[in-house]
Amino acid sequence: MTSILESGYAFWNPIIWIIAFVVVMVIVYFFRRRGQKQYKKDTAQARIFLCGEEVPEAGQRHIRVGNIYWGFFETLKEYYNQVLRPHTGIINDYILWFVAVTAISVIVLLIAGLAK
Amino acid sequence: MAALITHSPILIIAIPLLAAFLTLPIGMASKKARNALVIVSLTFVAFLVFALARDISINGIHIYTLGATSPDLTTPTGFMVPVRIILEVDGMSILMGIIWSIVSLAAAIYSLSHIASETGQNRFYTLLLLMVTGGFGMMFTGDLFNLFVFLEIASISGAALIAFRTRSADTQEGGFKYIVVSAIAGLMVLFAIGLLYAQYNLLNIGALAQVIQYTTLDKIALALLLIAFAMKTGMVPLHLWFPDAYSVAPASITGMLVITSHACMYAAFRVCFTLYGGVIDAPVVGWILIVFGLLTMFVGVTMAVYQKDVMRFMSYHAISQLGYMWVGVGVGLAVLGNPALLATYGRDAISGGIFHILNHAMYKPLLFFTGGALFHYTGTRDLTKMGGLAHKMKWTTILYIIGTLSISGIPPLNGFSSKILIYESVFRFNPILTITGIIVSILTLASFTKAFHSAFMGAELPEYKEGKEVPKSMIIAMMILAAGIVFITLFPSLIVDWAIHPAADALIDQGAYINAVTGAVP
Amino acid sequence: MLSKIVRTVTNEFMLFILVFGFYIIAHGHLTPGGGFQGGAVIVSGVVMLLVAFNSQELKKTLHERVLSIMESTGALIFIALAFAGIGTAFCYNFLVGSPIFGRIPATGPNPGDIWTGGVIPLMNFAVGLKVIAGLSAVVLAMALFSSGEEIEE
Amino acid sequence: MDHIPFNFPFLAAALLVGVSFYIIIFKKNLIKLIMGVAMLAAGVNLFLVSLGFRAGGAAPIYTNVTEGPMVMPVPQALTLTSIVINVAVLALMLTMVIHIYRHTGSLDSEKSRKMKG
Repeated sequence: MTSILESGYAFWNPIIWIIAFVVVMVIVYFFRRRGQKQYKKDTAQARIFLCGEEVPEAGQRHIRVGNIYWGFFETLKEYYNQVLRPHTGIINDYILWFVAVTAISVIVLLIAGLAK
Repeated sequence: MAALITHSPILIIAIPLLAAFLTLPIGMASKKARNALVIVSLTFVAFLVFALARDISINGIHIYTLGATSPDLTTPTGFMVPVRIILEVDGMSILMGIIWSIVSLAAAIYSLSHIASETGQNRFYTLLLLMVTGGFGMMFTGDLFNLFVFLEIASISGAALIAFRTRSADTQEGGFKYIVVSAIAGLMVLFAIGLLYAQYNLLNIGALAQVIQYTTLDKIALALLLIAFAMKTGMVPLHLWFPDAYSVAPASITGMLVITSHACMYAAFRVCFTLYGGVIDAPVVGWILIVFGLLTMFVGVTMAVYQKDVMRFMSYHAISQLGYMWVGVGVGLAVLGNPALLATYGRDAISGGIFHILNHAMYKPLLFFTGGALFHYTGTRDLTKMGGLAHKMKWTTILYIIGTLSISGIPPLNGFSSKILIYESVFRFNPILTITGIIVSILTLASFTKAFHSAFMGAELPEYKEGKEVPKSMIIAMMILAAGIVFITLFPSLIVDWAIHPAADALIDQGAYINAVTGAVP
Repeated sequence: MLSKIVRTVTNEFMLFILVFGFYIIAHGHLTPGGGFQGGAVIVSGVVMLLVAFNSQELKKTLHERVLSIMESTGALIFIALAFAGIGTAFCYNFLVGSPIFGRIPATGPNPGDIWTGGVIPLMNFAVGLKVIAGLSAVVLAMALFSSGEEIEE
Repeated sequence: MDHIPFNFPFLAAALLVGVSFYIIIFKKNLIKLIMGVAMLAAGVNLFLVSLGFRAGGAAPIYTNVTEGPMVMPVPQALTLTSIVINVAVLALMLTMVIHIYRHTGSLDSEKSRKMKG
């Protein structure tokens, strides 16, 4: 078979996965068909319900990118303060990092050579 | 046909070069003829690359000597060592070549309409084809100095292309940062080459690998080469220029820049495995790669979640994905001196890393192209101004979903097959690496969901009511890459057996590379 | 535009710079030098013209379009010469032994024979053409740039 | 030439590289930064050219060879290639800096930047 990928522990076969996925989808569809049948199109049933309030315009309704994952950034505020610090956008700092990392690598390689 | 295959390594490099200088005179006469020339030459190059790949899978390493009386005469009569320019194409090089040929063709097709409204298009295609030349040269050369020359060709043309749209300040800033970083990295590579030449009087990689000693100067040269190439690749903490340059380039160029990044990564692997393979202090260098790889994965993805500019956000993801490759290949390098461990999981780890290069080269340009399509439609890269675009851009949405699922490693897409190879082999080396990898994968999915929601989902916004889906050539370019993703998804084992394992073996087997140059019987 | 003395001297010197530049290009295969060096010498003359006259004046004689075509031609000649040897190998020096630039040079101290080198002198000319056109375009574009004018496509 | 120590050019190259890295890292003016890159290139080129030096060697010109050793021609070819590449790099950098100055009205690497984070 050209689809089986051996990874040492187990194998991975996308064809089997897709077949399993299709089977699960068929079962899901089967359950879905057993649901309510009174739904009517183009009536109040299909409209957005927002606690009985007026639904805002399309421009206001969309959740913009700045508001997504607010809690995530709030929790990791400390981390982001630290990680944003080197991202200065100044070209001189970029080269400073290069010199520093090269120096560290040279020192590590030389010390590792001495230890032998 | 046989002659074509014999000469194909140099033809692959020279045909884009020839076409690059033909675009200007032809473009002055007719735009259509110029576009046809670009597409036809790149298609022909792609055909040659595949023919060469087939030849290499049958006959092994392909050697080409420039200017010799016979292309396989590496050491001229009367000389002890190879002195001519030698191209040496093995399993790893040709895999990179296949990637580069597909992506550059897709990028050229994408450019046809993406930059259709700009001035100076003749120059654009000249630079694009020069960049193709530089990339192929880096991948195919068997000579350290040529590596430097082709690296500079790719860098200079890349920087000019990043700054191609001169109307806004940020493109100039991105191009400037890119060229400064490339120039300094290139000069450090040259310095390291000088250090090696001073001791051995050789420039050929195979011949150097035979005599290299790992003295103190060699260690300094190794560190310089490794870190300079790593900076060009965008390894944290040397990644700072990466989003600045990648986010402002025309989207087609950003897709190609990702592959030049991989070419630099290939050069770093070539230096570690082939040039220093016999003498390297493998665990130390391997751990350096692993530590920086973990940092790259984690910092890249957390910075990506934070971004609000669509191209910048994808650039940070490119950085993060590069970390997987460093970790995979780094683990393989760390156990290089131990044949038992290498056979148990080292080879699988290297294969996983290389397979991830192939997969990343398919889905990341696709995602950049969709980002470019969003820019084409809305005229902005700012995600806060977007919304509800799925109503108008149906094809782009579907292609974006394919790319997203693939980059996040959702089964059954191709990102999953390479990530599982990395996870399961790396787990036996150190479980922390796998755990970090999975966390990074989850964060990747989370951030792409965020971008998907803010750009495509939601009701149709009033400012984007007008407008059509992006032009056909852009869709076709994205389709080519999506077709690649689907093919790798369905036949992962075929790809691994045919392309990835030969590439991994080419890296591990230093002797074959040396023998191909020095002419000893393998 | 500088004074009349400077302009006259520039005009006179331009001839010598051109001759010297072409000498370096033509003897690239015998003495130190070659296409890039000779081209750079000639472009130094262009820079001198640029200083003596101003960039607007020079733009009238040095057309961007012509420079572009010259540059592409130089590159194309170079690549064509490299391709011409592909019967044996790319970049093969197929002119050695032929009547054109084909003589084998003598070893030891000798005055030098210009009729040697095979394709190398031809490639030097191609590179020289490209460098003259390319560097002049760069210098001219920057001069126009700093005087606040864009170079047109 | 015998009275000059053999490694004198290497010290000069190291000095050039050190000074140019100082300029590139600490000078905020973009033109000065470009000068730093040019000096770095000069330092690396000096290093390469001095690699090929052999004490008492003649210039490697075919028609000019006397008896005795020649200096090595390969590093000179490498240096020449490197010089050509650096011409292109510097021209490109200067063009971009002109554009940056036009758009932002500043040559300071802190004030002229648009992108960060």
